Amino acid sequence: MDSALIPKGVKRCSFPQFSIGILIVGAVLLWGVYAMLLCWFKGLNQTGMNDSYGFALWIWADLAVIALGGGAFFTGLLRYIIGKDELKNIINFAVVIGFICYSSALLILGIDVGQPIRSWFIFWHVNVHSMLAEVAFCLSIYFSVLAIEFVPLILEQKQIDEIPFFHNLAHNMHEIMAVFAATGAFLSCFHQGSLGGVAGVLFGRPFAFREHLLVWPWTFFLFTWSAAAYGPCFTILLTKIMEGITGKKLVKDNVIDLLAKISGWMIASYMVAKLVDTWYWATVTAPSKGLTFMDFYSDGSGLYTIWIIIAELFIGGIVPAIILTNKSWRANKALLLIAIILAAVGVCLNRWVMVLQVMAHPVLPFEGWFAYMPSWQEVATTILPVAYGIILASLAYRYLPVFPQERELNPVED
Amino acid sequence: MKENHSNDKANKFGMVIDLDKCTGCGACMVACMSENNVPFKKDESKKLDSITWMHLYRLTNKKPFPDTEVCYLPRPCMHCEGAHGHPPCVSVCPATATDYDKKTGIVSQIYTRCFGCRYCMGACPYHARYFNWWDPVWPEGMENYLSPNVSPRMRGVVEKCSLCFHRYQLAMDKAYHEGRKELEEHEYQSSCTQACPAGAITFGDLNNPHHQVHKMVKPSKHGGKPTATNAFRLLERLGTNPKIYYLSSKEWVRRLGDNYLPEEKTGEIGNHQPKGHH
Amino acid sequence: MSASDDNVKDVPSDNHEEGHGNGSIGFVILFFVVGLIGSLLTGWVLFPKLLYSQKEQPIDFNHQIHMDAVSDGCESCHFFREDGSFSGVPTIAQCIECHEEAQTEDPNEIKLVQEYIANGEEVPWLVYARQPDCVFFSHAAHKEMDCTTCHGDIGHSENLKTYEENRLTGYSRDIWGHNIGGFKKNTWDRMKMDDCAECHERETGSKGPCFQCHK
Amino acid sequence: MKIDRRNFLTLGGSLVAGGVVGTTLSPLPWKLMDDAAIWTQNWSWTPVPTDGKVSYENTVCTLCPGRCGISVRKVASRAIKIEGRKDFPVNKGGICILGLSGLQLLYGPTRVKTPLMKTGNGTFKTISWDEAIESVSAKLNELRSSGKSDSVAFLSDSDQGVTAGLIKRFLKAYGSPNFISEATFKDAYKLALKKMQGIDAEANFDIDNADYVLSFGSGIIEGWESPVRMIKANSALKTRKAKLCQIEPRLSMTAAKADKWLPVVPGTEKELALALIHVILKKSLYNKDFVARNTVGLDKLTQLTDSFSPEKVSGITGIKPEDIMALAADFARASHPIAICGKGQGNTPESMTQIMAVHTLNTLVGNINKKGGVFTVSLPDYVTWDQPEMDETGTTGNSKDRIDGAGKGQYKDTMSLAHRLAGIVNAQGKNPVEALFVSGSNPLYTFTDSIAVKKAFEKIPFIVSFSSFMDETAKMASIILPNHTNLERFEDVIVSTEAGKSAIGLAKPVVDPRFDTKPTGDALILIAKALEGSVAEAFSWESFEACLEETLGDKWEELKENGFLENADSAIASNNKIDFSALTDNGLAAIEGDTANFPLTLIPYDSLRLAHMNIGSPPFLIKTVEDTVLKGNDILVEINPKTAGKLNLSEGKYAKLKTPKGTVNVKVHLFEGIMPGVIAMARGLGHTAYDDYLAGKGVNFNELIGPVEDPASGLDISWGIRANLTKA
Repeated sequence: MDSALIPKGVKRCSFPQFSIGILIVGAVLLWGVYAMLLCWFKGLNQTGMNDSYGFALWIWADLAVIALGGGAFFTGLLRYIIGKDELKNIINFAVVIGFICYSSALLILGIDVGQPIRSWFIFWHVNVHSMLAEVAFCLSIYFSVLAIEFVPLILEQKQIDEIPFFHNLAHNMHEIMAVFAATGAFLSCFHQGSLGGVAGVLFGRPFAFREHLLVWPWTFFLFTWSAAAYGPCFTILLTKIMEGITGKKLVKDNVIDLLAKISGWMIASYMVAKLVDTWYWATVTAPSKGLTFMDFYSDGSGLYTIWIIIAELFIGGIVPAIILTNKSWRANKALLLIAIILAAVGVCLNRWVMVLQVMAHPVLPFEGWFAYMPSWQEVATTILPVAYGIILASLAYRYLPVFPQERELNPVED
Repeated sequence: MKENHSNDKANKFGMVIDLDKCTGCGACMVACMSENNVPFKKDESKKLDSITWMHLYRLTNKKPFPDTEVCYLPRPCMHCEGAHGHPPCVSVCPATATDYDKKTGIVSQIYTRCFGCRYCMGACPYHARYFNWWDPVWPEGMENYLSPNVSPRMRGVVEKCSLCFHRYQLAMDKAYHEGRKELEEHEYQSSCTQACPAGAITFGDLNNPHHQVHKMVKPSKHGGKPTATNAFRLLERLGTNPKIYYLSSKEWVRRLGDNYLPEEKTGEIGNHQPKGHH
Repeated sequence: MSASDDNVKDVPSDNHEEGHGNGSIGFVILFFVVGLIGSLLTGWVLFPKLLYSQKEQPIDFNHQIHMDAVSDGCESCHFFREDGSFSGVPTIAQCIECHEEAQTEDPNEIKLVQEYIANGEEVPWLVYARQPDCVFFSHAAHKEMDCTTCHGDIGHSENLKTYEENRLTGYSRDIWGHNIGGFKKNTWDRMKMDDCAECHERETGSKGPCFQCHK
Repeated sequence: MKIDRRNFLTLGGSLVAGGVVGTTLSPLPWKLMDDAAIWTQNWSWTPVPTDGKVSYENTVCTLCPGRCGISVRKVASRAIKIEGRKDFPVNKGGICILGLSGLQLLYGPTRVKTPLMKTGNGTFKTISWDEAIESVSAKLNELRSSGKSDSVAFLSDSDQGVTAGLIKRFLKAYGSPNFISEATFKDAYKLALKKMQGIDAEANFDIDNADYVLSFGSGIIEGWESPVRMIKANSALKTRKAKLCQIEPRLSMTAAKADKWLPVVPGTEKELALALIHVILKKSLYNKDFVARNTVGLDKLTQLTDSFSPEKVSGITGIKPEDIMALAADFARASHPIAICGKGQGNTPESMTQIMAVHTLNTLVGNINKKGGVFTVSLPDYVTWDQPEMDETGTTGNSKDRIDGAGKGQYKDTMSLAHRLAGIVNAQGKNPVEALFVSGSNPLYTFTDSIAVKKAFEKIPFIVSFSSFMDETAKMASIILPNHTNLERFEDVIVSTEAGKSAIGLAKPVVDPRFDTKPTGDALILIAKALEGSVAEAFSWESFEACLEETLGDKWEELKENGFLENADSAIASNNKIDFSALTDNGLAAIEGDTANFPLTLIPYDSLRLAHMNIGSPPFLIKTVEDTVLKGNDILVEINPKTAGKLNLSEGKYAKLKTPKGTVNVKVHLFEGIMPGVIAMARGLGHTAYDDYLAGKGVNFNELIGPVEDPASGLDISWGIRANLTKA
């Protein structure tokens, strides 16, 4: 039915089968849209947030998708600037994921503010000292960059590609993509960092606060580093999921291996920095505010106890770093899969801790830990981008030549 | 022309709250709500979505019966000075909806500028900032008592104690009208100070050695740490440099005013310089 | 556009050349200019007509006549109260002092007496200088200045001009200023926050803290 | 040129490009952006309060018996803020939370806006004042002509002042002895003074100047007596480094702020007082000179307290003997010691034994009518009208017995026994109350055993309420004749200030009446006039204001001007000797319920953040109520963690609270500051009337408790009840 739109030389599932899948995910999407409209029209009383939990699930989702979407800028950096040419076989997908992640982040931010119709004040009346302003600026500019990076891929769609103008446009854009990749990487360093800075500058919150280097707290650098380190793992993970769903091999092992290796070493180096940071924070910063390390992990509900830092640093950090830096281990499909899943969970957990645990930890000595339970509206609006991402990724995969090696790896028998 | 004004002596308005006298009666809370057009809802028992610029915390010494002790602690906005006028909440605001006034020491909040990102709330360690989760609605007739001196807020924005800045403005109006540029101590008093039946709140200029507040806590020149006995500030060691001081004769109360490592003595903490965005 | 469009089949190459050559460049410029002028006219002429609605004051008011009749200039009617607050637009109670009975045949005065004073109703004046509720302005702090600095020479006007209300914001056109481009020649041409800030910056060395002008 | 697709695109593009450039160079986008910024700040439903001339008007707050001077800030004609009046002798600038919220009552949605009449289907219909007065007087005429004038009763919150005077005068002229007022601990104290000293005097406690305060459960900083004055006095205690010892089973705020808190088994306070007397006498710590000159019956007292040794009383009260001895010594050795009682806010009477024991303590230390002690004063009385001329019906009616049994026999000195009303009406046989008038009181909420009260009110054929608000009682009325609110009317008050002084205060209207309401005094005058004959003749005043002016005479102008008149004609009541032998012991104070089925003791606690008398808490008050008191619509009951552990109850969980009077669902709040075996519940919640900001929240304590009469005074002295708390 839609065969005219499907890239040459690849096989796709039948249109009805595809439609049903999209419809199911579309229903989830609509549920999310409904929740979103509720939040917009009735206000944020629709959420489980409160005055002690001003930042919650949504901000976590924002930070998490941006960290996970970090694969786009880092793979771009490796491909176009460092010159790791093999990565051209995965860069398209990385860009698609990045696009989904960043557009989702912007959407969630649009729901998260109390006065959505005034959200543009962040640009109109900007306070340049605010980490959030830095985030907003870099995020929106980088999103435009991602959109530009996405354009050539769309232009390569079979029907569009037939129009010479677009064909050439795509070609020319590929030529100058290094410029965008460089811009993207530069912007990403700042917005990833400033997202880290969001928590790190809070000198009223000893759990979040970190010492500064120049104008930025340590978390600024840790966030950039971790996004670069963990982002590619997420790209690999989604590639693997894509391969699982389509039942096809889409990217050659050497490409995956290269990316996994780089990611592994990045995580390893990040872990060194993170452990030093944690050690300094636990032994110098926190005690200077009258708090011991264990004060931060004394949540009576059991959620924010020592396990969370073990899970984040050990299970979600050291373990994947060890697996991924070891050639034979990362060659093992199962171990690789475990490593990238743990890594994705690890970075999400880090973002969770830097948002929700910051809020949960009692600042006033006579308070208890704060509890938070998201409302269904928050959950739905957080799932909304996931559904949207699945649909967009599916459409992209079905109609665009996302994986250049697909044809070679899966020759179509006539 | 510039010199005329920039040489004006800066005030630093703040409060000293005597916790020995505070009875927890709640008059300060309502004096504030009534003065500042603070809305109310049908259910205000969810305290984390209940707007109380002035909030009363109930502290206990956690000892079992009959050695239990209880003490209320009124908590307005601390109007932190941080280091050089950088409170925790101001620099984080992405839309410049809040600022620190070096002339009076007051941290503002502009409701019509705020777009409700709530970053400032996360930044404030005192929970002094409140979000309008709901549209404020006054039952029919009650909008009659709203004061024109404070603009009513709308849903989705952050609000907080302004130290009744409009009272400062009105007092200044009177002073200007009478050809003065300075205020007497009694001319500018916050609504809670005025209402407190126990006389537990003292309000004034911490920069002025003749004002009661200065005499009561004897703030140190740098960083404002109180030097008077029994005086303390909430979370002194975070470096927020707040302008609300407390007095308590009870050691357990003063100790609850800050975080301490087990071996540290109450009130004896290093000379931490105020923190802030540089 | 690139020169490599040669595989576009249905466009003859000569036509193609022409399209980018001498013949159509004129059209391109023409269309550009039409678009340019059209949008400039829209923005500068049509837009303000659409943006503002015209409203007439409930009764006309002659400042000049009153100015001649009073001894204390503007402050005769727009005075400071004892507490330093500013009375602003006079209330009917002030009007009654002189206009309990109509003193002239003027239809506006007769309307004032019959419709408002007789019924004890306030005149619903449309205030040209009305600012949003979030704005705090202290007349006392500015009492050294001339009224005209911000309000212009309204004190010698003989009629109240038509009140132009911004359909989007509900405030008078005088706030943004009559010039739709926002250009001002006189200090009283605009009353936006930037105009306050400009003067504050000049006079005090800083725009001032938020609370100086907001409540 | 041929227009094909390509040209079309090119030319269209040019046009758009020109448009974009032109638009950018025009003010349109920039101006629109600016306007949009303003537009997003305009929320049409966010009120914009109007500005105007600011003025301050002084009056007296009459929302509670405290009577503070207030200053109402107005903008043009709107009242926007209530502040304490600095020069008023009671509060000197301070103000309490309820007074501050007064505008929510004035402008709130619970006002009764016009006279209302109950229709057949139970709803109210709006009627005019003429119709209302006509209906009421018709009913009164009917009862009067059928010789049942004494079946009319009038319930009032107070028996002081001109309005109460008019009510009493009305009943007298009409022919009914049934003026019933609500009693507080001060009325009980008054009775005790009568019994001990034979004087008609009011007790005035000079906490303001005492250096040792021994409080038997009085919530000095929680609304006892005059809330603001007492809080100020408490602050003064701190400044003077005077001592406060609080005796009560629960760590109230007063206890928390006291220098010493002695938790006592509830209901055994008087035993403790007797033990203190015992020690003082045994150790000869009393002021011998004073006692010799001013008292009689010391031997009887010694005899009575002989058996109350610290050791024995320790077993009853749970306070160590050495603590009792130390307490007695501290109290007796202080230079200005004062003992006080009246639990919580003191709105309920105490037993005669308790009060006399407290007064005896004050007498023994010689601190009567002295700085820092108890002053016995006769309050200024300016309501000195001639007795009304009575016709035959009036004379007959007045000669009948009161329905509540007060004023004769053993209760001859007791003014009213309001709590008996429900019992009398509900009793078998003929209902003696044909018509009930309720002014300033909300018995359906404030009387103990409120379920029985409701039943009784359903049986009363004709109820007239004068309430300004649609409270529980007004809802049950046949006719409502709404009073102005406190900020719209004149009202004379008598206030006690420090060192035994009194003042007359005048509350006056600070805003024009918002609705078609009338002061109760005016309504009474209109009703009297409509009744004609001798009743009408007794009410010759044109209006309440005229009556007030005439009654206050030469004080009127100054009161109108200043709002108060200090050093009014109060005086130390006569020098009769204090007779210790009046003090007798009736044994342990009984409360309802057996310990087997009800192992716990339920007591109420008062807080300034919850109004629990005739005024329902306005929204601001409810907003300040902690979530350990009220959560959603659930009330929390305080219990010691030890007791809770035994009962398998945990924090915030539902439980079933059962007393002999009723069963309710509550939540549990663990509190270390309450004695094991005792549970406590806040008073002031559980309203069924008023608005959504108050109605339906929590439980009314009065539903769970019934009246307990003090054999010596007949007054309802119930302070608690046995209870059972089980997991829900």
